[in-house]
Amino acid sequence: MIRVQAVDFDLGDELKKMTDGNTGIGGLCSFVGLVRDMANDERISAMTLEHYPGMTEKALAEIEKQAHSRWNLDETLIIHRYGRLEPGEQIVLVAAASAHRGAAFEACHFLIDWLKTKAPFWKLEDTPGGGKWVDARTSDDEAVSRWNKLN
Amino acid sequence: MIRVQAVDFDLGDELKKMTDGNTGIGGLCSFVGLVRDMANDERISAMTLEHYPGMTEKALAEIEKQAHSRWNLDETLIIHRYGRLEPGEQIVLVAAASAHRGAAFEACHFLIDWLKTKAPFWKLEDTPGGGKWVDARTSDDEAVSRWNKLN
Amino acid sequence: MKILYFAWVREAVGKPEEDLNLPEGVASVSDLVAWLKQQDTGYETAFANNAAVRVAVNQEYVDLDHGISNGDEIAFFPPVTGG
Amino acid sequence: MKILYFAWVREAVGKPEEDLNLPEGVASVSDLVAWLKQQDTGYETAFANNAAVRVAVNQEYVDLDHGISNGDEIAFFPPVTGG
Repeated sequence: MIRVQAVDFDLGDELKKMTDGNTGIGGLCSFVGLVRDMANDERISAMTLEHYPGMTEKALAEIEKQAHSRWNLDETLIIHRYGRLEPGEQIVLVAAASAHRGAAFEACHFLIDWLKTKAPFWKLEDTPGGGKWVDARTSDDEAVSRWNKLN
Repeated sequence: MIRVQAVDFDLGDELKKMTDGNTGIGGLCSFVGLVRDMANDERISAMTLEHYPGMTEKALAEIEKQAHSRWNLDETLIIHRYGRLEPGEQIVLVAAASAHRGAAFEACHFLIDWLKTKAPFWKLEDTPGGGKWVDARTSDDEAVSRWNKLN
Repeated sequence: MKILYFAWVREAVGKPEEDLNLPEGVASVSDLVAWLKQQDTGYETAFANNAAVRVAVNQEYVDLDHGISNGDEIAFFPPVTGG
Repeated sequence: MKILYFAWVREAVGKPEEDLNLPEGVASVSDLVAWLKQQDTGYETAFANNAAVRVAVNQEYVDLDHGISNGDEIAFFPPVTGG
């Protein structure tokens, strides 16, 4: 399941819903991304996430589909927020449930790595020097490239 | 933090406590292990987890310490239950919070891989053919060996 | 066709979107970029370095040599930074 | 010294723990295993294959040649299967 929303989500509720009633699931791996108060040695007072409505949902659905084609998964979940977020707030949740822990871990890691390089979101950080668009990181490209090798 | 307990835990509450008030955390990775209703093509009606009180706590504390020595982590958590558990019930929770997602993912994966081969727990499965002690799996030894190479 | 701009590309261009009839002689994304740069300095700033801009046509990533036609939705934006 | 047994090792031995004075000539874990196997068939079953049994002395994993003394807590159990 994918969701793109401005409002916060309840981490416990979301994870619980993924496994409830499915006793074939042996492992649930999840990752939550949070707004940090610092970036590149500058204090961040808030962050605004812009996205491309329509394409965002298509990109996330494609990422989820890719995960299911690569691993044997019972459930996957991607929730990504947009709008203004303050330090400590949840930005994104990705999770994968499977009979086996290896698949759950790898799929979850894959979901966030792909999301970071494919899903059309952009972060604008409020710093003491004004608003700054976050630069894409080479390390994110490297992180996703290791999944391409597995194709 | 480590906890060994018979009672269930609230996944959402436990994860929330790890990040609350620490706005330096950028990522929280968690893994929950659940009782499956099947193993080796046999139906499992329940599972009983035996452990070695005293050594269990020492082993988990050592695993947590190892994780902190290998990655830059803000928080780690290991909760492992013992006693009788039914399909769908939570067995174990491991989680790692860090400024960066790579460290959170790797540390979380490390925690569960090490726990599976080092923490003194044993599973007895109730099957139609009676109680069966679960055999240690070669794949678990292989999973932990990749972390040894990183030493 | 509809053109969308996001993040600092949007700020440079000065608007989030615009409707346009396919200009004479424009057959690909790179043709469109070249044409836009002749219209206003905002586009010149936005497309000063093509390597810094990503393109989607009808919500799919494409290369600069991708062909375009009048009904298309074309989006320009920086490399993504969500997650 | 205190000896603990877990999981199927416990079931084979028939008790979860016992107190013992270090027997004459027993200096290592493997000495102790050999001595136990002479006492009762339950121990013979439990220790039929040493490779299938793990040992901890004072709650730390050790090898079979590890030395033991009277104050030690010694535990025998199968490879662990938690998580």
